[in-house]
Amino acid sequence: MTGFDRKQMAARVAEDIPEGWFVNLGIGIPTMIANYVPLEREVILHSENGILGMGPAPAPDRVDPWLVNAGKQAVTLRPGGSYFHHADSFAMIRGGHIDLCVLGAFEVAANGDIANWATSENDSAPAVGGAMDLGAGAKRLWVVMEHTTKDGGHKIVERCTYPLTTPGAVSRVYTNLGVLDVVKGKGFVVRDLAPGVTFDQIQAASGAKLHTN
Amino acid sequence: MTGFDRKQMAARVAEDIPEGWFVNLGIGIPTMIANYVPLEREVILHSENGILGMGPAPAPDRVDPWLVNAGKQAVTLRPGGSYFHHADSFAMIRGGHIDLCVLGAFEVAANGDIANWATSENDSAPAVGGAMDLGAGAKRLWVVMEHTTKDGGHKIVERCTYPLTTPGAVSRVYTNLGVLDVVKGKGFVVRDLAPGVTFDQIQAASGAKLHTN
Amino acid sequence: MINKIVQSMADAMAGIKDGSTVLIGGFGAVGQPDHLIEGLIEQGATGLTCVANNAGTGRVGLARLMELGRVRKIICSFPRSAGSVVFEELYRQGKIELEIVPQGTMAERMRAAGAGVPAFFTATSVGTILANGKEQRDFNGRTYVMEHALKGDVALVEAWEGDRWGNLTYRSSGRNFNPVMAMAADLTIAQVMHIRELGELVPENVHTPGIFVQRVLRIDRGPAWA
Amino acid sequence: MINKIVQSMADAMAGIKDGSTVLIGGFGAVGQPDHLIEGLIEQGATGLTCVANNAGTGRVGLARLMELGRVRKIICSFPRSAGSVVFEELYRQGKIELEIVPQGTMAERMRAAGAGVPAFFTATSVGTILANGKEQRDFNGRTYVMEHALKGDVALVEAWEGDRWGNLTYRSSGRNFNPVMAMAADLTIAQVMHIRELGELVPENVHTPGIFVQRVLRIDRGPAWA
Repeated sequence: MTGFDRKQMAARVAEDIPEGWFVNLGIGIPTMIANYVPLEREVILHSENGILGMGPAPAPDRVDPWLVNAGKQAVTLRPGGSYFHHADSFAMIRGGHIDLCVLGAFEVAANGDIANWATSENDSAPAVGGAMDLGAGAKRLWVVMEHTTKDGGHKIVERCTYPLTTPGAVSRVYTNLGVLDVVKGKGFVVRDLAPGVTFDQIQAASGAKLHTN
Repeated sequence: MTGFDRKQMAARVAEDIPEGWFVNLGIGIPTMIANYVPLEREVILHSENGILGMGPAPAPDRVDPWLVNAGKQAVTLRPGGSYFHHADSFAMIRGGHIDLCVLGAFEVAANGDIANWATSENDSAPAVGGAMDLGAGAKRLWVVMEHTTKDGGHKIVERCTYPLTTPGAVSRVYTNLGVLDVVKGKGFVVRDLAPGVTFDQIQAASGAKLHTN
Repeated sequence: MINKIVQSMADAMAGIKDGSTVLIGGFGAVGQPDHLIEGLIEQGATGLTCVANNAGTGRVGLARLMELGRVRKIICSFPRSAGSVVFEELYRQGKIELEIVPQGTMAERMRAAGAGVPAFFTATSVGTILANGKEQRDFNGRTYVMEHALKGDVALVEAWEGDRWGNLTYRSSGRNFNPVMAMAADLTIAQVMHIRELGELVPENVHTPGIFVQRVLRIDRGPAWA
Repeated sequence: MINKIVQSMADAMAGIKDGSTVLIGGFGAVGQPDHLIEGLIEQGATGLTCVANNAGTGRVGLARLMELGRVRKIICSFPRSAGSVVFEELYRQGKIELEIVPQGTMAERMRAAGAGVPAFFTATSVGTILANGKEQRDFNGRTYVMEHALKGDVALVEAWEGDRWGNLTYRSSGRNFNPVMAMAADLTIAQVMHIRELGELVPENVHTPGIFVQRVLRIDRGPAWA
C-alpha cells in the first residue's frame, strides 16, 4: 500500500478547487494546498485575520512583518487582494460567502461531524480559534488529514468521540489513502483511491463503513 | 413678548455645545445650528448617511454632487472628516458614541417623550428616517422647535398625543420662548427665558406645568 | 481568469427573477444606481420587493418601476420625500405594500443578513408603534426589540471604482447603503464610474471586497459626477 | 482645539482602573499594541479581564501582565499558542479564569457592543460544548445560539497613522481586531507609527473614525516595522 504523502494530499485537494472560488485554508496540510493551485487558475484565498487574495510565501529577504496568514506565517498579497477587520472577515465566513474551507481534523464521522479542536471535554484550555466559525459558515467544508493516527487509531469513524467542532458539516475527506465523500443518509462513499491502495485496505483503516459508487 | 426667531433659536442651542462633542443635527432648525458654532470651536458633526466632520454649505460654484447631508443638501467636509457606510454610521448612533442629537418635534412631553414623525397612528405612510435610531441611541437628545403650533396649539405637553418617536429621551427643549430642561420625576424646568418673555407667558403657551429652578 | 466586468446592461441584468427582493443603494440621488434601475425596468422582472431608503421621486427610476406595477412591496425608512408622487398614489389605492423600518435598523438588518446573523436586538423603536408585534426583551435593565436579517436576492449598487475581481471603492457620501447591500444579496451588481486594472486599488482601501460582488458594469454618469 | 495626541505613556494610561475589562488588539505579533501593554504593566491596574485573540507568549507583554498576577480572567479564542507558558502555568494552578470564544463570535460580540446591539444569534458553536448553557433558537429551520455583546472599559490598539481627531489607518493585516475593539471600549488608546496633520488622511480611507478613539500615542517600533 503506497498512498499519498502530505504534499500529494495537498495537491490532490488543489485539483478539485475550481477558478473563482473563495477559499479558506486551515493550518497544517490545508495551508500547503495553496502551493498546488497554479496562479493562473484564480482561486482567491481568505485568511481569518482580514485578508482576501493571499499569495505564496515571500522570498526570505522580502518578508513584510505586517502581513501574516492565520497560522502567523509570512505571506504575500496578490494584485486584487484586500484587507479588512476581523468582524468583516468573519462576516464573510458566517454569512456564507466562503465557497470552501479546508481543515485538518482529529476525527470525521459518517454523519459529517468534525472534531478538530479538543481531545477531551476536560481539556484544560483548548484552542478553538476560528474553526467553529468556519465549520458553521463556509458553503463547503472539506477535511484533509492522515487516514489514521500515528498508532493506527481510527480518524474516519461512525461517531466522533472527541468534542465536536461542528456537527454535520463535512462533505468530503482527503486522506493519504483516498478521497471520501460524506453523503447525507448514507455516510462515507469512496470517490477516489490513492495510487496502490485497494478498497479493502482503506476500509480496514477506517472505523466506519465505506460505500462505493 | 418678543422671543427668539429661528436663527436666534439655532444660535441659542449652538452656545451650549462644547468643543469636542460629536453632534447629529436633524432637518430644519437643527441644521441651522451648525452656522452658529464657530469653526475654531471644534464640534464634529455627524450625518446619518456616513459622514463625520461635516462643514458649512459650499459656495454655489463649488458644490460636490457626491457630498450631501441627511437632508440631501450640499455640504462640505472639514479637514479631519471621514466617510463610512450606513451600518457603521448607525453603529455610531446606536452604540452611544454620538454626544448629542438635536431634532425638531411635533410634541415633547414632561416625561421626555418625543413625537416627531407621524401625526396619527393611521398616517398612511409616515416617514421615520433615522429619528428613532437617534432618539434611542444618542447620549443626549435635545429638541429645538417653535413653542406652539401655528394656530397656538400646544407642543409642550404632559403626554404626547401623536405616535412616539422615542419614549423618555429628551433632556432639553429650545423654543422661541426659552429653554426648558426635562428633569426625571419632575418634568419641565425653565432654564432660560428668551428676551422679553416672562415665566407666565411661557407657562401660558405650554400644555404642561413648568417649574422654576 | 476571473472577470466580473460585464459589457452590456443585458448581461448585468441577466437572470433577475419575478418575485425577487431587490436592494437598491443610494441616499437620495447620491450613490443611487440610476442606470441599473433603468436596466431593471427594461429587463422586465415583476412582483418585486424593493428595499431602498426612499420610495422614489418624480416618475423615473424606482418611481417608474412602481408606476409600471412591477413592485409588490417597498421596505424603506422614508417613503415621503418631496416628489414621491407615484408611491403616494399607489399606496392610497392599496396597490403597493409598505414596510417602514427605522433607517439604522434597516442598515443593520442587511448587515446582519450579510454577516450570517439571523436576528439581533436593538433599542430603536422600543415604546413606539413600530415595535408593535415584535418580540421585546430586557438586557441589563433596558428593553430591546428583536429584529430579523433582511436579505436580498439582488443588490443594485453604485460605486466609484471597480476591478475584475469585483473590488469596489466609493466616493464621498456616495457610499451610504451600498456596501451593506452588497453584503446582503446573492447577486450584487455594481455600476461604477471607473474600471481599474487588478492591483490598482490600494488593498487597505478597498471598501467592498470582491467577495460581495458578482457583476460590474461601467457607466458614464456624465461630467457633473466625474 | 481637539487634541487626542498624548505626549507620554503615563498620559496614555491615566485613569485605567483596577477591575477593568481591557481589549487588546493584534493577531500574534501583528497589530499588537506592544508598547501600550508595557505601559499598562507599568501603570499598575490589577484584577483585569483581558480580551485578546491569544493568551500571550513568552514572558513579555500580556504574558508578563499575567505573570505579575494582574489578570483575573482572559477571554480569547486561542490560548494555546506556541510559547503560552505563563498562561498554561497559571491556568493549571487555578490562578486565572478562562473564557474560550470562537474567533468570529469574539469579533462579532465586540462589534455588537460598539454598535449598541446587546445580543445576536449565530450558528457558530451550535452542537458543541461551547454552546452549553447558551440559549438556542431556530430561525428558518436552522439552530442558532444567542451571544451577548462584549464591551471593554479600555481598548489598547495599534495603528499605522493617527491624527489629533483620533482618526486611524491600519497597515496590511495589522488591522485585524483593532477597529472592532476601538468601537467596543469606553476608552480607546492607540499606539501609532505615524502622526499625520489633520486633513492628511484621505477621508474615504480613514479606517477607524476618531469618534471611536480617545488617545493617540506615537511609538517608534523600530525599522523592521517601518
